[in-house]
Formats: sequence, structure tokens, C-alpha cells
Amino acid sequence: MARLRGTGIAAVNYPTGMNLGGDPSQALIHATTSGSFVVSLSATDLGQGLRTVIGQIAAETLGVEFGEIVIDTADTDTGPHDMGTFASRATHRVGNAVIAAATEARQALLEVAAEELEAAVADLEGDGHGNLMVMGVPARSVRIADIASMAQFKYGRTIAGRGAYMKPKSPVDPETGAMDPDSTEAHACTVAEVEVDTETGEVTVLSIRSAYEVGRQVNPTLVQGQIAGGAWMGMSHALYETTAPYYPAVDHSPRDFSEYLMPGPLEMPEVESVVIEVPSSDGPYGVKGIGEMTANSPIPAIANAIYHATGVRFDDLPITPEKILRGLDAKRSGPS
Amino acid sequence: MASTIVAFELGGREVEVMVKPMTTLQSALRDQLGFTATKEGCRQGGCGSCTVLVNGEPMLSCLLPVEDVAGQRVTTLESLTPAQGLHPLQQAFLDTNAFQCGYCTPGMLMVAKALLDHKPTPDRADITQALTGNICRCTGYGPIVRAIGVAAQAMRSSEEGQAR
Amino acid sequence: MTVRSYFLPRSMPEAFGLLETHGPELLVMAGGTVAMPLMNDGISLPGAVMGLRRAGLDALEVAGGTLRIGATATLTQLLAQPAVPMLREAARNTASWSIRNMGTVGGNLFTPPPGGDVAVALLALDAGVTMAGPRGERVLPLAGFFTGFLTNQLAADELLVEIQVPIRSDPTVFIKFGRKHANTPAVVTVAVRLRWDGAVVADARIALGAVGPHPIRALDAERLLVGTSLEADAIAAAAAAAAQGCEPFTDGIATEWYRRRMTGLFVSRALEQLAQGAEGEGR
Amino acid sequence: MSSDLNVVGHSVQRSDGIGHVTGRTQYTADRSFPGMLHLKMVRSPLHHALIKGIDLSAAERVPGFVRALTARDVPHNRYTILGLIGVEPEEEFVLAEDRVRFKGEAIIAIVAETETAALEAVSKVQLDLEELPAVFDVEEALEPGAPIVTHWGNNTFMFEGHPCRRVRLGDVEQAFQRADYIVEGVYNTSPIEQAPLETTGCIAVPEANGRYTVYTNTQALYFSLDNAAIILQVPGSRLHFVGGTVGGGFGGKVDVIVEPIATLAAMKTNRPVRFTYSRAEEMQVSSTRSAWRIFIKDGVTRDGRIIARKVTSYADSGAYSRQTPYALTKHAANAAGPYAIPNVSIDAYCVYTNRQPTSAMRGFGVTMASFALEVQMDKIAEKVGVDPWTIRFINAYHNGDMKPHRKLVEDATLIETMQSAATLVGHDLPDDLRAMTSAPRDAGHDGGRD
Repeated sequence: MARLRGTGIAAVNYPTGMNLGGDPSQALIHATTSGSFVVSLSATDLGQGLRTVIGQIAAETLGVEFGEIVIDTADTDTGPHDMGTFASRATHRVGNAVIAAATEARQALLEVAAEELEAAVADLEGDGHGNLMVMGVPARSVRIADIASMAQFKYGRTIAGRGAYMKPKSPVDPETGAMDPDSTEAHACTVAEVEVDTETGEVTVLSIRSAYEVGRQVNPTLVQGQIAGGAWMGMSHALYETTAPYYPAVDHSPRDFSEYLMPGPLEMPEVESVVIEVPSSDGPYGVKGIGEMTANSPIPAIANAIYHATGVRFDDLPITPEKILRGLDAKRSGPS
Repeated sequence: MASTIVAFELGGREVEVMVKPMTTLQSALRDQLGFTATKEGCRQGGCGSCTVLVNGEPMLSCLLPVEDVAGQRVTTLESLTPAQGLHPLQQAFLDTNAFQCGYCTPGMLMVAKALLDHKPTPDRADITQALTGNICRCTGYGPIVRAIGVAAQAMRSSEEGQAR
Repeated sequence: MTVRSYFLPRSMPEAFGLLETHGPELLVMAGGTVAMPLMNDGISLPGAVMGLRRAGLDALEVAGGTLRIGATATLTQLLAQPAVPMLREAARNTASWSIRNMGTVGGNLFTPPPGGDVAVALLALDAGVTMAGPRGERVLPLAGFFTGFLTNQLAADELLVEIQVPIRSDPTVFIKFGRKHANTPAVVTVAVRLRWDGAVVADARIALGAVGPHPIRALDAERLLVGTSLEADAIAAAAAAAAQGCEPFTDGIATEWYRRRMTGLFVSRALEQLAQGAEGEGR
Repeated sequence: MSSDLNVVGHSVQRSDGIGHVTGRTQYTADRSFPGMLHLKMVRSPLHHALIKGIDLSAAERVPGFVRALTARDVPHNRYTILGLIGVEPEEEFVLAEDRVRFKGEAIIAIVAETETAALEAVSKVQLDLEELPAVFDVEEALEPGAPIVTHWGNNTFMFEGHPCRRVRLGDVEQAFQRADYIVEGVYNTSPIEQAPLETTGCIAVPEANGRYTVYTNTQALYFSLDNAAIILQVPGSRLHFVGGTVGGGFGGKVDVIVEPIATLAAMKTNRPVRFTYSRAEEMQVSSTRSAWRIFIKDGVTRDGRIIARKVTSYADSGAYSRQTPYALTKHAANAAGPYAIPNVSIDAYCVYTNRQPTSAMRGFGVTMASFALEVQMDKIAEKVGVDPWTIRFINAYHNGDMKPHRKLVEDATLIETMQSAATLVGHDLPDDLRAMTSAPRDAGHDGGRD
């Protein structure tokens, strides 16, 4: 029995946003009497943590604590339009819309605070933790929570903001394909290590190690979550998953999770990663989308590692043990 | 097709449901009792998201006629959550980001609870073996395996603290 | 048809009474791990179902050199018993923890391939099955129980009540090879039991799963081993015979070709383990 | 860098975390309403067939049967979700009319008091179908005489007059002549199911004010509402969609499959109606990631520079294209990879077959391009005789380079990302690669481009 080891790499880019643009997101923000801020959206949290990162962006722009933000999504009676959560667009698009709405709300806040502090709006600054003050005079300071309350009961004003973000739709030249298909590009490079059992054709993935460049991490823990989950899905696509096991034949299409193969906890190697940040020009605080791409580079990295281990190329996904065994057989019996 | 009344213990209290024949425990919990922490991911016994404990043992509520648990002790995620705060397993899942969409999380937690009840100091192999019936499409399992280890450690430390 | 009646008999006489009353229309269910998914998906729509979980058939005991396994003893019970190590190994390699808490040993005999891993071990262990019905009880060797894909010797008015496994100290190996390491259908399951006479194999059982319409014996391979000392060429010959003699099928997990190839490989790996074990014990 | 801000860049605890670990988070199917009905579909058992007749009489006798919906009941029986953003043609039906084009295509919706009754009634519907020849391979589908899946006479989606999405930069054929090596590859991938743990589903509830509230796990709330309004031919104001909490999407919940028909059933019965996919439907009926067949031909110089890349891709769209044409455009925009290649030709075909339709999935049009391209890069490295790292550094794009679709590169960090990966795994990069950056190539120097 031989067990062959190999290492493979892959480097990829991934575009942020619906590829031709024209995909708006909007946000409305208003302050409550106690100084919390309700961010109304119709964006969807698929589990990636949209509510959390959008709350962070709103808190950052408003200059309040994260705990003061309430994300209200998704209800078409209360939330303004959003194109949807796909195309690695949500943090970028919704984030930009929320920054716009928060900026407008903050302006309203500053106007009330200026009146209360008897100062000019231009002379006010925030500490990022829920307080506004006259620049250079910390003693003349007021809590945003108090301003929010006063706006309601003393001044009869709204503290609210509207925000929208849309990259205008790009036409495609049908002859040349000239187009503007992205907002920004994130990047990844994965190194995978595998071991191949030459008698069964089984592949054991020993490690998946990646570097990601994602512009700006709003929440590093959630970014790590995407990377770990994506590494698993990439490995799953590379070695296991198919709804047509003998494509293009249509037979034996799976109908449950015992037939639809995906690696389980016993198959998973440790996933290691490093993230670098080079802010994008148009993302909120420099964000680039990372939602989709984390499954991508592991696939060719694993395929290349299998080649490195066996000397046989497998260009059809998924790379099943049977395909590997047949490939190894052909190599043994074929012309050298 | 007359309905019958089935009584069982749910999270320490007696409950009764009136069910048509072959109603699953999953359906009785979710549709009649409003205990929706027990999820419905496949109803084929393949995903583990409906895992509950019957007399302390993990079982799949989608494969159990509720009549089969008459008089038995059923535990769901609802009864794992203490009145104040979180169970150490829940806290560890939260702290280590051991979920994304959260749909598999109740099943994962129930299996983890059963594991730690049986084996308070599991090694990595014990944890991964225990989870092989539960599918997660988001996390890649690593964070879940880590969370259970963290919870076991926390529970031991807390017991040692109490012993002192 | 929407299930009109679900019966949960509390004793065997009650179960037989229900079977007699309702006849073959009554779907008999043990752990439900195979039947329930089909009902949930509307593929199977029986009018009446009898569940055996409370019928008192789940005893598991050693008596007179035999492990007697009630038909509804769970795979978890099987995993816990110390008498027959190969059955522990088979249970450990079947499904997941929750399923093992529900699935039964008897039910495993009715699970279509590529399922039915425990049945493969039972076959290698010369297990017998007891069926009971209006004409009384009868015992068959498991080897004679299966008659085809999803067919067997059980009459419509009978229930499988017990499985008997002779307790022997013979060396055994159980290997389930699937596309994953746990909770996955078999590409092939191999269960081998040998009886040594000094340095020579006196008797051999090789049972295979997922490479036939039901768990099968590799009879040619068994014969080839008798009288050998598991030398490399003897192992190779037996593995080749097992691969040639099996009847694999193609499904979404593996092709016929791959299953046959893996049958040879894992019979060979199982025998190599036994040969090494024999060396270790100084044979 | 993240520390220069107060909240952004910090790993605050997820705001929905407590709900997830206590099971209190409410997903679509966790809701239930008094009098709620259940909807199940009668689906085609054949891959391609004419519908000659439907007999509902036995189904109607099933206890608990409430009603059936057929194509005639659907006000605008066209399912063209990208019509909202101007993509044509209208090709798919909400419920099949006279023909089914894939196994599992929806024909009749059955609404019943219980899920079991609905399933039983579905099993009792008699379909009279006349089987037609079917095609399952993208290249076979393009051959003369192949069974035609669409209603317009060939099996390709038309992109503004072309049977494929084209990208052209420079002159690949001429560059192939000058190349020292030609490296060719063919890559195949299988269809893949998104497999979110929560299956696609919704509950449509009639409200006292004449509106309908639809609780749904769609990934795109307004997109679903707007499409449902078109299919139901009602003003959008009659519909109220509630969602936002989804048990995994991965692209599988961007189709607007369940909401229109569940809402129609609620309208017809004046009762809440739940329509949730079974796991088997999710796998065998719902849209998958397309299978791809990708041909790559590269012209490479002796020193490892790719001077020409020709890509011909076929996405197996299945019987209907849904979001797949958009994936083809995204694919075409990315099919040369993150590399600076002066001569590029890309033809990306969206091909119809009698397979389960395809639509969005994580990595939409790019995942499989990345697979093909990155394996191809290794083949080029081997041919040229350099290591897999070096070939990628030699060809990596820089800011200011022109992509094949003629947009200038702005946010390139491929080089820096590869350098970080090398450090992570302890791979020793030669000094010249270690020193490279994605900065624009020197003015007056073409950066090695041909």
C-alpha cells in the first residue's frame, strides 16, 4: 500500500457586487428617545453575520457604541429596498447605504447638539463612544443619548437619515465584452496538502492554508468563519459533491444526505489562514466582499496537490477515489 | 383516524399532546407545543438538526412517532437554556463563533450535551465521532469541535471551583 | 394512504394478535430509521403501522455460549456488549450515534444494500435467526434467511424475534469502507472470521456487504483459505475469488467496477490483518 | 489597520448569537398559523414530455384535499425572474402548460389540510404524458438534430444576437503563432446542490385588510415580492414580505419558486398556506450550480508569460436558464483569471438540456473558472519548467493593467496575497518575487507585456 503526498497551490481573485451593477441597497436610520438607533433595511442575513457587521458600520459612523444599534430587517413594510444578499454584495452595498444614512442622521444630531451647546456644528466632534463635545473643550460635552431625547421632547426634531448606494448598471458590448463587472476585487491564495492512497484512490486532505486580502475586516472573527467554512465547502466540491454522480448521465441523483456526499468532521483538516487588508476605494471603510470566494481557491489547490502526489491530472470534478484509481491504472499500463 | 393523547416529560414538566397516528415527535414539539428549537432539516434522519434527548440519549425526533416516547423523558434545547445566562455549551458556541446560520446549532448542542454527560473529558476523536450525524453547511465543523472542547474545559473548571 | 392506525404493542402476544388481525397491510417497524423517512417523504403511505419498540423484544443476553439478541435491541446495545467484539466493531461503523440509539439489530437485516452492515458481521459469525408466527417458532441460519433484494424467508404472518450468535474466540476482522469515515453508505463491507488449527486455517467465513442483493458469503474465497497459513499468495487468491464472486451494483456512492475492486482489496487487507494477528500471537 | 476605528475592525459578538444558541431565532418554518394548509407539487416523472391529460379525480377524493392549482389558475403563468432587470426571454412557466422539460418540473399544486394528505393526493394524480427524446450533454445539445429544449429552436441562450457571451482583447490567433508553447486543457465539473440546512420555503397568510403577508426565507426580499406581484398580477402593495433570517442560502434561495404559488393558494382558499421544499426536492428539483465544460488554450513564451488565452465554456443550464445567463457574463468577465494577458478570446455558452434547472450558487460563474484556470496555470508552469509560484507571479496582474473586458485593474493585491501565503506555509520565495508589488508597472516600461 502506498500513500503519496503532494502539495498544490492556487491564487484567485473575486469580484464584489452584482457583476454589472444596477443593484441598489437602501437604509433608513432613526434615533429613539433613549438614544439608540434603529437601522431599517430589507437585507437578509444568511448566517454570515450581516446584522452584526452592518450594526458595526452604523455604530462607527454615528459615533455610538455597537450596543446602541438595532438592526430591523427584513420587512417590506418597514425596510427600504434592497436587491438581496448574493454576489458578495451585502456588506459593501448595504454598508455604503448605512454610512450615507448614518451620516445624515449624525448631521441632524449635530444640529441639535450645536443648539444645546450653543456652538457651531463645525466646532463639534465626537469621541466615538456616544458623546459629542466642542472641539478642544471637553467640559462642553453632551451625551448623544441626551441629545436624542432632547430632540424629541425639547426641540421637536427628528434625528434620522436616509441612505442609498448603487453602482450604475454597466452595459456589455456584445462584440468585445467591454464592461465594468465589479466594484472591487478581493484575493486569495491557498496551499493544500493531500495524501493519496494508491490502492483505494482515497484522498485525505492534510491541511488547507490560505492568505486572504479582503480590503478591510469589519469583524475579524466573522471573516475567519467565512474562511473556515469556505475551505470545507471547497474541499467538498473538489472531492465529494455532485447531484449527478455520473454526469452527464442523470441516473443515481441523490435524494438525501447519505447519498449527497459532503465531508464530515472526521474528514476535515485544520484550516489555517492569514488576512491582509488593503482598503478598497469604494467599499464602506474599505471593505471588499469575502462571502463567496472562500470556497474557490481550495478546489484547484487540492486538484494540483493530487497531481503533485500522483503525477496524474484529474480535470473533472469531483475527483472521486474511483477516478483516481482509474487514472493511476492508466498511468501504470499506459505508454511511459 | 382518531387522535390519541400522548403524555411525556418535556424539559422536566409533564406535557400532553393530542395527535393523529404516526405524528412525529418533531411535529408534536414544533407544531403543537411551539418548541421550535428542534429544527427540521430533512425529515430523513440525515441531518441531525432535529436531535433531542430521550432519557438522556440523542435521538432524531423526525424518526420517532410521538407515541413511542409516551412516559419518557424528552430534553430539547429549550430546557438546556438556564433561567439566567447560558449553559456552558451555549456560551462556548457563542464565544468561538461555532455557527453561522444557526440552523444546525440546536442539534449540535443536544449531541454535545449528551456527549459531555457520557464523557465529561472528551478528546478530539470523541467529539468528532459524536458529531458525525449532524450536518453543518456553514462552518466547516472546526469551530464546533473547538467549542465543545472549550465547554468541557469550562465545565470541569467550574466543578473544580465548586469542589474547593 | 394516510396512516389510520399506529399500534405500539406492549408484548409479543399483542404484536402477533395485531399482525393476525391486520394481515400483510400492516407495516411492521422496529427502529424506524428506514421506514420513517419513506413515510415522511410520502414514498411509503401505509394504512396501518405497528412499532415494535415497546414489545419487549430488546433483551440482549449471553446464555449457554450464545449471544441472544432480541430483534429490537438497538445498535447502541450491540456496541455495549462485550461478548462478541466484531459486533461492536460493526455497530460502531454503522450510521451515527442518534441512529444507533434508534436502529435495531433486527431492522438491520431488512435494510437494503448498501446498508445492513451489522448483518454482514452476523453472517460471518454464523448467526441464526428465530422467526415466530402462528405455526410456532423456527430457527434458520442467517445464511439461509436472505433470498434476494429486499426478500427473505420471513412469512407475512411471522415476526423476526431473535438473533443468536455463537460466542467463539476465533479471530475476526470487520472493515467497512465508505466514501467517508463515518455515517456513510458502504462501498463494501467485509467481515472475516477464521478458525485456526495450529498454523493452518481450519475454517473461514468471509461475509460481504454492499456487493450483492443482500449480505453474501464469499464461499469460493473461504474454501481457498482452508489449509493455508494466510501466505501472501493464499490471501491474493482468496481476495481475487471474493472480487470475482461478488455481485456489486452501481449507485451514487460507487460503481460496480469500483465496488468489485474494493472487495478484493479489503478482503485482502482484512486477511493481512488476521495474518499479522496470528504472527503476533505466535502462530 | 483595523484598530484605527472604534467598532469596525473589532470582533464584537454577533447580535443574533444568543438567539442561535438558545434556539429562539425564528426561521420561516418555525411559524405556524391557525388553519394553515400545506402545498405539495405534482411533478413530472419524465425528463421531457408532452402533457396529454391530467386526471385529478382520485386526488380530490383523498380526505383533507382542499384544492388543486393548475397552469390555468396562475394569472401570469411565466417564471422569468430576471425580467425585472431586463433579461429575456420568457421561457419558463410557474406550472407547466403543455410540456415538461425536466424530471421534477412542477405541473399541479395540491393544497390540503395536512402535509400527509397533500402527499397522498399528489400520489393519486394521474398524468398522461407522451415522452419526448431528451438531451443531457452540453455539446450534444449543440449538435444538429439534437432534441430542442427551448421554444425558439436551438439550445443556447442568446446574448444580444450572439449564442454566447463574448470577450475579445487583442488577437489570440496571431499571438498563438508567436508563442513558444501552446498549453491546452479541458475541465469538467458536476452540478452541485446549495444544500442549506433549512430548505427553501414560505408561508403565505391572508390578512384582514386584504393583503397577504408572506413569511419567506428568500435571500432577496423585494426581488421575491416584485416577481410574485407580476406572476399574481396584483399591485405590490397587496403583498407584504417578511424575512431576513435564513438558515443558509449559498444562492439556493434567490429563485422565486415557492412564494408566488403559495400566495396564489392563499388567495384561492383564503387560508394560510405553507410551501416548504422537502430535502429530496431541494436536491432533485431545485436549481443547482451549473455543470461546466471549459476548454482553455494558452499561448506561452519560453520565459513563462501567457501572451494569449482562448477560453470556450459551456454552462449546462438545465431546462430553464433562471439566473444562469448572468453567471455566464460574470464567468466571461473572470475567465482569464487574475493575470495580465494581452490577447484574450472568451466564448461562454449557456446551453439548455433536459436537466434540473440551474441558477445561482456561491461563486456564481467564477468558482469553476477558478478551478480550470488554476489547474491550467500548473500545467503551464510544468511546460515552461518553472515552479507553480513563479508562473503566477510572472503573470499576476498589476494595478493599471487592462483586463480582457477593458476595465483597468484598480484593486490588485494578488502578488501581496501570494507573498503572505508563502510566508504562512514557510515557502521560501526568491528575492525578486518577494520584492514584487501590485503597483502599476513602470511608466515607459510595458512591464513585460507583449
